[in-house]
This record gives sequence, C-alpha cells and structure tokens, in this order.
Amino acid sequence: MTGLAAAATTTSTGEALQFWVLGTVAVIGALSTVLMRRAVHSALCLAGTMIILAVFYLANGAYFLGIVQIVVYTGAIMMLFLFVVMLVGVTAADSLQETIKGQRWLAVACGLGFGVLLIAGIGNASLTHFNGLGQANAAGNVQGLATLIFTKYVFAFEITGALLITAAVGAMVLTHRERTERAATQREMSEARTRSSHLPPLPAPGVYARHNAVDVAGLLPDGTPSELTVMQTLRQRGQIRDVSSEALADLKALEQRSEDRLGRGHDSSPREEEEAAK
Amino acid sequence: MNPVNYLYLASLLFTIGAAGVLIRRNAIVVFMCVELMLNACNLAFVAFSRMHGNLDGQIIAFFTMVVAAAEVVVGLAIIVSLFRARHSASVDDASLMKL
Amino acid sequence: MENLIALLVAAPLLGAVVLLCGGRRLDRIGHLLGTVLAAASFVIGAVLFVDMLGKGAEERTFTQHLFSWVPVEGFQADVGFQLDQLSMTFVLLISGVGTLIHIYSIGYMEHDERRRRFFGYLNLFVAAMLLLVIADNYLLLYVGWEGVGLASYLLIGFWQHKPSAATAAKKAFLVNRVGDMGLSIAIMLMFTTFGTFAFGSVLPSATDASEGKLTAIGLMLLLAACGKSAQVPLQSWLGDAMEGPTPVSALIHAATMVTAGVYLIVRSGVIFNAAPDAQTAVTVVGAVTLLFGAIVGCAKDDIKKALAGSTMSQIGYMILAAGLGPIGYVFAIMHLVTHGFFKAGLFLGAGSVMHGMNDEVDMRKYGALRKYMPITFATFGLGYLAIIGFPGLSGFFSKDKIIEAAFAKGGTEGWILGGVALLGAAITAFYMTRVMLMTFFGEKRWENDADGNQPHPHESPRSMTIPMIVLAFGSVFAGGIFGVGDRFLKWLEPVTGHAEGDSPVSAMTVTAATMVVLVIGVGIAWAVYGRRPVPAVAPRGSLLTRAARRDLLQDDFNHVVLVRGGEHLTRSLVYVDHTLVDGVVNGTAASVGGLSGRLRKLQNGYARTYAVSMFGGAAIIIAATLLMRAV
Amino acid sequence: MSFPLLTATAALPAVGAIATAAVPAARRTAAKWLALLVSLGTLVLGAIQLVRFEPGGARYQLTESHAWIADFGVRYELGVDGIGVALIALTALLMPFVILAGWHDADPLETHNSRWRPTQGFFALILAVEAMVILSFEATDVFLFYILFEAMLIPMYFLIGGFGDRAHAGGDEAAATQRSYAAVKFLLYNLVGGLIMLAAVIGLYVVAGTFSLSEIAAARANGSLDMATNTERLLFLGFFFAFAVKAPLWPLHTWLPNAMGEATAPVAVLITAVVDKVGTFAMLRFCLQLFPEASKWATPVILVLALISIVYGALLAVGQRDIKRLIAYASISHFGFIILGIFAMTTQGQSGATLYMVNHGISTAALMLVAGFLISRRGSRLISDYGGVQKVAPVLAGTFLIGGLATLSLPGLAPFVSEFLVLVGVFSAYPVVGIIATVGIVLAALYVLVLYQRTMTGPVKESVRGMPDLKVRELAVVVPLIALLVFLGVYPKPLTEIINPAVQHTMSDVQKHDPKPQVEAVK
Repeated sequence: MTGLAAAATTTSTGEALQFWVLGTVAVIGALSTVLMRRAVHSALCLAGTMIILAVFYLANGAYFLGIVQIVVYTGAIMMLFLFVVMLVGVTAADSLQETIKGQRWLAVACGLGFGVLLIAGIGNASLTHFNGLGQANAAGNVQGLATLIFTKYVFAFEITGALLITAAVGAMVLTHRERTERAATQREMSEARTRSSHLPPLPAPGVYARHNAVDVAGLLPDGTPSELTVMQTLRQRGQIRDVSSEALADLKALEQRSEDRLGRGHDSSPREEEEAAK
Repeated sequence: MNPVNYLYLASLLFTIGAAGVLIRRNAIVVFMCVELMLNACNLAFVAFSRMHGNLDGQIIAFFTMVVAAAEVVVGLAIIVSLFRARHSASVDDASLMKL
Repeated sequence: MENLIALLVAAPLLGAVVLLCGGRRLDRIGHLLGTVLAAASFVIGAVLFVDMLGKGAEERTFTQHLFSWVPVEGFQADVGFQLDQLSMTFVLLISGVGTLIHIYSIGYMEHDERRRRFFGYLNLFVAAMLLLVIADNYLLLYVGWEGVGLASYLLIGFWQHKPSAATAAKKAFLVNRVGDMGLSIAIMLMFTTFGTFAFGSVLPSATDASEGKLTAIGLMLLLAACGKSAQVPLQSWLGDAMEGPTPVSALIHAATMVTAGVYLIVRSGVIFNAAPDAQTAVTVVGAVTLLFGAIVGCAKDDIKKALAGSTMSQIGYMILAAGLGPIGYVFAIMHLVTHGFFKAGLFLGAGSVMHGMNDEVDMRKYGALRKYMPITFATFGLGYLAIIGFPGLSGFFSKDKIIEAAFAKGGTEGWILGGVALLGAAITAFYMTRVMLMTFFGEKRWENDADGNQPHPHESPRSMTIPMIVLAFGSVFAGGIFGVGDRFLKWLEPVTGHAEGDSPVSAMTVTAATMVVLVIGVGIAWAVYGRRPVPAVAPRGSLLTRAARRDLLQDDFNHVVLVRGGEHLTRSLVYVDHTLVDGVVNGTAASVGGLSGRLRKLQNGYARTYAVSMFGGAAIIIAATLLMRAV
Repeated sequence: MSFPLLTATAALPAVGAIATAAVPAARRTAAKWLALLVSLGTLVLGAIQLVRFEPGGARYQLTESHAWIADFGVRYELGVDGIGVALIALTALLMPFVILAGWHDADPLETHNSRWRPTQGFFALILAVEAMVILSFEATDVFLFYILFEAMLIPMYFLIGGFGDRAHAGGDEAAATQRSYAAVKFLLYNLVGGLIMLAAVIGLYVVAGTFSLSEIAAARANGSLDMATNTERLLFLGFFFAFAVKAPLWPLHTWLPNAMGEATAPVAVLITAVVDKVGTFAMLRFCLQLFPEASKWATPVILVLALISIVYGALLAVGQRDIKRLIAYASISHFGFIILGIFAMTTQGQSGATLYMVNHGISTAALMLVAGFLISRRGSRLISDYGGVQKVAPVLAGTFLIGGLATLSLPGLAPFVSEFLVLVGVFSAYPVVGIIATVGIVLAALYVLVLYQRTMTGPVKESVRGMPDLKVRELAVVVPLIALLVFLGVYPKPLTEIINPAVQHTMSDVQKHDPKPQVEAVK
C-alpha cells in the first residue's frame, strides 16, 4: 500500500518521471495509431498506448481498473480487433491520400481548435486542490468499487449486463447468415457442375505459373490467369496478385538491355510491338 | 508534478483520436480511434476520481469500459457484415446517406 | 280570441311543410289541401275581424307573445304578433286574394306535373306574407320580408327548366337582397338608437331621437321598400318576374308582396313624420316610379309586362301617398287594397287569355278575343275601368284621394307632385286602354305557336272564372264601400293618424282634372290602337318607345355596370388571389425549396464529413461555454 | 372524484380510432359501423355535457386537473365554458354525419391488393381528429392546447392527401399531384402558424411562469402579473397569427380552397366546420382572455382584415368554377363574419360569433355534403358539368337549395340569427364597418344563387340525365342537419343561454361594455 500513500496527496518524483516518459510514449503510440498505413500496425500501437494507460490508472490509485484495462481492453477487445483485421486482410495497406475535398484541412483545424480549447479550459479551471484517494481506498480499492457498484449503481450495473447480452445477440444476428434456400444435395451439385463449363477439376493455384504463392492466379493453357485458382477470401479482398505482366516486363527489360548493348535502339520487331500493345 | 497533467494528456489523446476518426477511411482504424477517445476519457475520469477523493469517477470509467466492450462487439460485427456485402472496409464507400 | 293570431301563419305554413315534404303521395290532393289551408287562414282572419269590429277603437290592437326568440343581453328579439287595424286590412287582403288565387291555380296549373309543389310554395308565400304584416317587431317582420322573397324566388323560377325563368328568379332575389340590406341596417340603427326594435317600443319613442338618426333610419327603410315594391332604382326585377306562372304574378307581383314596402313605410310612419328629408325622398321615389312604370307599361307588347309596368306605377302612387305623411297614409293603404283587387283581377284575366291562346303573351298576336272569352272580357274590362279611375269604381275613389293629397302637400312641392300624379293618371288611361284594345278588340292576329298548334281561344274552366268574378266585384265596389262616408279613414286613423292638408285646389277641381286627363288618355289610345289595325310586328317607334321597351335602359345600365363590371371584378380578383396572394405563399415555398436544394449539396453522404461538423459543433459549444464563463 | 366526463368525451373517439384502425382488412363494413357507433357514443357524451353544464354557474365547469410535466408547470387541465360546450356539441353532432356521408369514400379500389386497408384508416383518422378537436375545446392549459392544436394537423394531412374524389378531370395522376400539393400546403401553412405560436407560448411561460389559463387570469386580476405593453402585443400577435391561419383570415386563406377542393366532401366539412373552428374559438378564449389590452390595440387592423375577408371571399366565390372551391371561398367570407363578431367586443357580436361557429358548421356541412353527393354521382367538381339537376333529382336539388339558403343566411334558418347578431354587434360599436359587412349578405345571395342556377336549373344536360336522387343513407345525413338548421333558426334560445354567460366573462376580461342606446325607449 505504498503507492496508495503516494497517490493520495502529492505526486512523487518517481511518478512524475514515469508520467513524462510513458506519457510521451503514449502520445507517440496514439499518433502512430492514426498514421500507420496498415491496420494491424495501428492496432498494435493502440494496444501499447492502452497498456501505458493501465499503468497510469495504477498510478492514480485505480488498481482494479488498471488490471481490467490490461485484461479486458488490451487482452480481449484489442484481440477482437486483430481478428477482424485478419479477416479483412492483414497485409492490405490503406492509402492515406485524402479523397474528400477539404476534409483533412477541416479535420486538422477542428482538432487543433478543439484541443486548444480543451487545454485552455483545463488550464482555466482552478484544479489545485487534490483530495487523493487515501480515504476512499482505505478498505481496498476493489472493495470500495464493489460497494458502490452493488449499492448506488446497482441499476446501472444491471442494465449494463442487459446491454452486454443484447450486444452479444446483436453481434450474432449481424454476422450470422441465414440460409435462404435448401442446401444443395451432392447430386444437384454434381449436376450443376456437369452443366457448367468446368467439368474437369478446377485448376490448382500455381499451375503453369512462375510463382507458387497462394495469391497468384494460375495460368490457363492459353496463358491467361484464372482467378478461380485463388481462394475466395483473397478474391473478395481483391488481393490477387497479377504476375503475368511481370515476366513479360522482365523479358522486355532484358531485351532492352541487350538491345542497348547491341546498339539496335530504335529498330523494333513486329512481335515486340504486339507485346507492347498488350 | 501536478496531477492536472493527466488531464492534459487525456485531452491530447482525445483530440488525436478524434482527428483519426476524421482522417482515416478504414473502418477498423476509425473504430480504433474511437476506442482511443474512450480511453482518453477514462483517464480523465480516473484523474478526477483522484482529485475528488471518491470512487465515482472510477465507476464511470468502469461502465465506460463495459459499454465500450459492447460497442466493439456490435461495431465489429457491423464492419464484418459490411465487408461481406461490399468487399471493402472503407467508410467512404458507404456513402448512401444522401439523396 | 287573440291566441288565434298565430294560427293565421301556422295554417298555411303547415300546408307548405306538408306539401313540400310529403312527396308524390300527396299529388292528388295537394292542391285541395293547400287551398283549404289558405282559406282557413282567411276564415280565422275574418273571425278576428268580426271580433275586432265589436270593440272600441282603442281596444282594437290584439297582441300575442309566443316565445323569446334571440335573447342576448340588450338585444331581445321575440316572436310575438300584433294585430291592429292596419295589419287586419292586410291579413284580409292577403288571405282573401290568396285564397282566390289558390282556387284559380287549381285550374290554371291543372296540367303541370309539379302542381303540388306549386301549392306548397303558394302556401309558403301566404304564411310569410302574413308573418310580415302581423309581426310585432322589425326583426320578425324581416323574417317575413325575406320569406316572401324566398317564395317569390321559388315561384318566379317555378318553371326552372327555362333559363330565363331561373335568371329572373335569381335577379329578383338579388335585387331584393339589396333592399333587405337597407332593412337590416335600419334595424341595426334602431337597435343602437333605441336599444330595441319592437314596434311597441320604437314607434312611441321615435320623436325622442335626433332627426339625423331618424332620417338615416327612414332612408334605409325606403331602400328596403324600393327593393320589395320595385321602386326606382331597384325596380328592374319586376318585369322579369313575369316569367313566373300568372297566378303568381297576380298574387305576389301585383296584389300583395310588392305592396309590402308601402306597409313598411306606413307602419313606420312615426319615424318618417319626424324626418322630413326622408319623407321627401319617399315622395320623390314614388313620383319617379309612377312615371317610370307608366312609360314602361306603354311600350311593352307582352301583356304581363305591360301590367307589371302598371303595377310599378300604381305602387309608385302608394309610395308617393305614404311619403306625404299623415295626409296620405290612409289613402296609400286604401289604394293598396283596391289595387289588390283590380290588379289581381287583371292578371288573372291575362292568365285566362294566355290559357286560351297557347301561352302566347304578345298582345300583337291577340285581338278580337271578346267574343271568345266573354267572362274574361267582362271581368278584365271591369278591372280596366277600375284602374283608370272610372267614376264610381274603386280606383276612382282611391286614386283621386291620392292626387288630392299630393296637391295638399302644399307649396311648389305640392304642385309638382300633384302634376306628376295627374300625368300618371293620363298615362295609366292610355296604356290600359291600349292593352284592352289590343287584346279584346280589333281583328284576329293569331299565330300558331312554336309547335305549330293553332290557338283555340275558349273560356276558362269555372275554377278560374269564379275568382275572376269575385275580384271584379271587389274592383267595382271596394272603393265605394271604403270611400263613401270615410269608413276606411275612420277604421285606420287610430293606427296611422290622419291630417287634412291645405290644398290650393278644391277636391272638385282635382276630380274634374282627373276626368279630363282620363278622357285624354283614353282618347289618344283609341286614336292609335282603336281606329286603325294594330301591326302584328312592332314598329320601330320613337327613341322613347325603344328605350321604354328596354325598361328605359335600366337593364342595359345594370348589365354594363353591375353584371359586366362584376364579372371583370371577380375575374381579376380570382387572378389576383391566384398570382398575388397565393403567389407570395408559393414563392416563399419555392425560394425555401431552392435554398434547401443548394444546402443539400452539403450532404455528400460521407460519414466523415458529418463527423467533422459534429466535431466542429462540439468545439463551438465548448468555446461558447468558456466565453460565457469568461463574461 | 367525480366521473371525468370531459376526458371521457375526448377519450372515446380516441380509443375508437385505435379500435377502428385495428379492424382486419376484410371486415371493412365492421370498421364503418364501429366508427359510426363511437361517434354516436361521443354525441351522447357531448349531450350529457350540454345537460350537466349550468349556464349560471362557474366560468369553467366539469373541470379536471392533473400534473403532467411538473418541471414546466404543464398541467392536464380541462374545463368548459359555454362557448366550449357549444362547440363540443357541434363537433360531436357533425361527426356521425361526416362518417355516414363518407361511407363509401374510402372503399378500396379494385386495383389495390387485399391487405390495403384505406377504409379503416379513413374512419380512424376522422375519429382521431374528433378526439383532438374536442380535447382542444376543453383544454384550459395553454401548452396542452398548443399540442392538440398542432397534433390535429397530422390526421388532417393524411385525410386530405390520402383520400380524394374518385374521379378527376385531369386523371388519377393529376388528382394525386394536386391532392398532395393541397395537403402539403395545408400542413406547412398551419405549421408555420403553429411555430410562431410556440414561440409565443414559450414567451408567455417566461412572462407568466405558468401555462394555466385560470392562474394567469387570477394573476392578472390581482395585479401580480403585469405585462409590458410591447411584450403583450408581441405575444398576442404570435397567438393570433396561428389562429388567423387556421380560421383562416385574409390574406392567410389560400390553403383552404386547395384543401377543401381536393379533399372529399366529408373531409372538407371536417376542415371547415370543425377544425377551423378551433382557430376562431382560440381567438375568443386565448387572445382576448390572455391579452385584453393587445386585443383592443389590434382591433382596427383585424376588423379591416375581417371585412376584406367577407367581401373578398364572397367575390371570389362568385368567380369560382369548381363547386367545392366555391364553398371554400364562401367559408372564408363567413369566417370573416365570425372574426368580425369576436373583435367587435360587444355582447351581441361575440355571442353572435359563437353562435355563428355552430351554425356555420351545420349549414356548411349540409351544403357541402349535398354537393359531395352531387359530385359523387357525376364525378366532376366543375359547375359547368351540371345543369337541370332539379328535373332529374328534385330532392337533391331541394336539399342543396336549403343548404344554400342557410349559407346566405335566410331568416328562419339558423345562420341568420348569428349573422344578424354579429352585424348588430359590430354596428353598435363600429357603424361603418357594420354597413360594409352588410354588403356581404348581398354577395352571399349572389354566389349561392348563381351556383344553384348553373347546376340545378335550366335544361337537363346530357351528362346528368338519369342521375339518381338521394338514397336513404344520404337522406339520413341531410334531413337531420336541415331539421337542426330550422330548429336553431326558430328557437336558438337554448344555445344563447349557454353562450351568453361565457361571453359576459370575456367582455369583462377585455373590460368592455355594450354601448348604451341613445334613447331610452318605452317598454
């Protein structure tokens, strides 16, 4: 209970040091959350910031909240975020190019104005007197919170319970897909397959390809890439890599170089023109 | 050090989070920024709790966390179903709110 | 006995309600029921009359208070009746002539499929007219006043399928409404001046009010009288009203309703006595109409319209007499009664002629009818003699007295009015002789009607001739009964008061002058229409004749100024309402719509844009809060 | 606690509305009968009110008072004075006829699918309007009144926009366009008025600290509430504007012809005979009672506007080609008379105005409903499409004529009494205004007779040949109304006895006395 005494009335030098160091890191983490191009990076930065905040909670005498912050927030909620990021595409990098005219300007102006106003407001308020939590936490922080939650805030607490259940049900409803027609039997599937133009087995990824990565479409005998060879999730994300032109580009670069060396700069063959047109 | 600094930090984080909401297009990142704003608020509540010497601020922060958890669950579910429907997690793609 | 008064109105009113609501079941007995109820009214009236005769002159006013009608603080309107000698005279005239005309109509309307309804309307008229004359206050009188207007409207437009009839009915009602406006303003004036409008309160205290107020009231009453009695300038409806069935013309537009104006003025005599300016206006209106009607009557070829002009002119006499004040009130009423007899008789005669001539009304297509319709000829002839004032017949007594009274007004005024009255008598003799000659004498000028049917003039059935005979008796003897021994004067004097004027000419001189102008008038008419054959097509005629055929251009004036002007006014107002008043509203709506169209572009659908505005809004609220705290 | 009669009178149609709306699609006729029974039940309750009301008693009777929104001092406060009880009786009386007249107006067309339930909706909306109108006549709390004043727009909007005449000159498409235009115009116009009134209501609360009519009156009486002149005038104008839109007063009238023209005849009756009365009623109850000084200050302008309404409405009625629009303009003229009577500030004027509200309701209902029957036969609203109807359908023509005669205030029919009282009341205070207003009675005769002549008389037009006469249901609508017109024309005393004491209170509110006659006449 030494931290308790320290948090009660004054701030120790240790806490000050901790604040300035971790606070800086927290701000950097927050900025990175906003500015990182990949969602997964943002999520990790946010998790870091949250852990720092947990430390701050502890320093402010909110022991229970500090632990909850780490366990529930960072542990559970951020993981949920990561799951969804995975689902949506972990490698997808966002463009930070602004598309709405004036949006960034306005956002920055509003943000600046808002921040300045908030800080000015806090600076204006007379917040010199600190009571500290010594008395409130006397019987233990968890016990103190429990007393309040189950007496004064019991209704709110019950309602949050209902809210959580509703949220859980809501999430299920939203993500659950109702099957609207009867599941096709094997016979029907085979009949459909027979009628379709893909009677032979679908091509496997990497067939006739120069790459064996899963996001590279296999080539059909005529040389065109078949998207059917890539898994559905990647197709939906639009993450199919098209390498068909890479080889040609490589070839072209090679030919260019050899031509440069042979000094046949501007005299190109009909075949090359045809390829260039492609 | 004056504990008021926690409040300054909280407002800074809040503002950063808000700016992120406005600037980013990826719904998941936007959502993360919202979480950042909520956390900034929680920090302020905890600091206030210390300032006033009672635990009510912490209780509010606690409830905020609960509500945030619920919100995240539903919000992410919405993002997932949106993604399924539109193959995109960009908030700008869902711009049907006009005539 | 006094409780019978309400029954006077109730009987015909009951008839009207039953006949109009009863439906086709009553078609077969409707006319009889209507006639019986009208006759019942006459019987009740006669009973009351006998009762009244049995009392002294001071006790002859019967009253009956039924119930409080509209009580609002100082405004206390009651339904109550007052039957005095003046009202009694009217009651007998109305119910008597009314009953006769009911009987006549049984025959006249025999072939009309809507006869039941016709009798319903007639009963309604009798009820309203009786209410008018026995009401004990002006507001109840107003009810009867408008009631007869309604009945007149319904009856003029009885043959609604004829556009001309419908238009005439509408015109009559509208012109009457202008007059009614006068009556209602007069009642309002009485209310603000006296706080009441009961005869029993207003008339005795009339002299306490300022002359200006009384003049205003008088002029407004005169306006009302002009409307109802077809006096200049509101006379234009009467000629057109002849579109109605002839019994209607006889009852309403000759004998009773059109004389309501005279009743109103005589009833309000006390007010006029105290307002000389209003009286002068009354005499001027009477004198002008007297000549106006007479001139119009000379030019019309339509027998009913000629008689209508005559009615106008004769009522002009009455109004003139009423305007003379106590000198003339009694004679106005006396002429009214005698006129009721002979004019009703003349109209019924005209109806009988039309009945026999396939409803032809143009006198130029009559001629030589005396052999074919002897009874009609005889009764019409007696009526003719009465109206031109042939000595000994009723018109002689009443009209002569009015001319005398006009001279007795004294001064220049007296000479002018007397002169006009004499001139009117001459013209009356002329146009009535013209009607007589063109209809019954000369040679046949008959033509086939529109359907090619040849006219077969014949005497009318008995139900029609009997009323004509009765009225002819009235035309002959009424004047004598009233005039000899001043019986009528003594009878009415307690109500209307009477004064002898100081006439510059003696009664004998007036009578002699009247005889002279009568002979002149008849002579000219005979010279024009009796000695040579009447052309079947009207000659072009002089400027005056042509103007008179068109009601002395009054209708043209109405058409150009009121009808056309009104049309333009309403049309432009409709335009103004649409473009200006509504335009402002729609313009506002359009500009708001345009503005929101612009503003709508701010709604680009991007959630982030909305978030910026939310965020900015929050910032502004914080700024405002801080500013408020700072201030 | 005694039985809450006032609440019950309003609640019955409200419950009936919900019940009617809930009737299944297939049981259309049951919904109609239900609505009719509910309206008859309301009529019985209204009659009980009329009987229980004691003319000589307290100003507001049968009062009920419950806290509602305590923080703002809003109370659920009801009470009726003579004016209110008369108008409630009128509303309750007209509803069964409106429902009966609109019996087939909302039957679904063949083309609609079977789940579509316009009939239920139509009658439920009518009952909802009835409930709100009755409650607004009973409310003695300004805020409660305001809410009802606005809320009744919603069902009216749907009634106007959703149900029109079956046939239209421009085809279904044009009919729908014009109908929605009329409905939106009605709604927006009245909402603007209501918005301004809301500002004034809030202002009143700021000034007076309460919404209760009786408390404000008491505070005024004992001098604890003393409004500044300008404040009072502004508040008065805020209230008056809303009521003048609703009433409607020139130049705020243009929504009425559109709304009445496009709506079916029963709905048009609802607009002009019932809903608009709330406007004139509120002038009498709220404007004069809350702001007596400002009312007197504004009187000259209002009188002039009312005069313009009278003459202008009548002239425009003459110029109309559409039967229903003609009646609408005639109503504008009549509303001019009512407002004139209210602001004449004489006993006769205000009693006459109140009586006028009742009588105008009945007479317009008679005329409009018969016109509606006529229109439903031929499917056209244009006057020129008719002619000679009298010959083929004499009963229809006769009832139409009687309705018209009532509209032109023929003596012996009810409107005459009220119109004459208004004229006398105005004349005794403002003679010139009274005389000009009298011109209105000539113009009234003009538009009524022109209408009658063009539609009913003359040769029978080909298009009306074979037109059936009134049926039993239609007679059941018209005959009682006509009987009532005659009865109230001959014996209006029961009504005037109820109205007079209330008018006395209003007169003492504005501290006015009837002018004394110049001559003390013998009795």
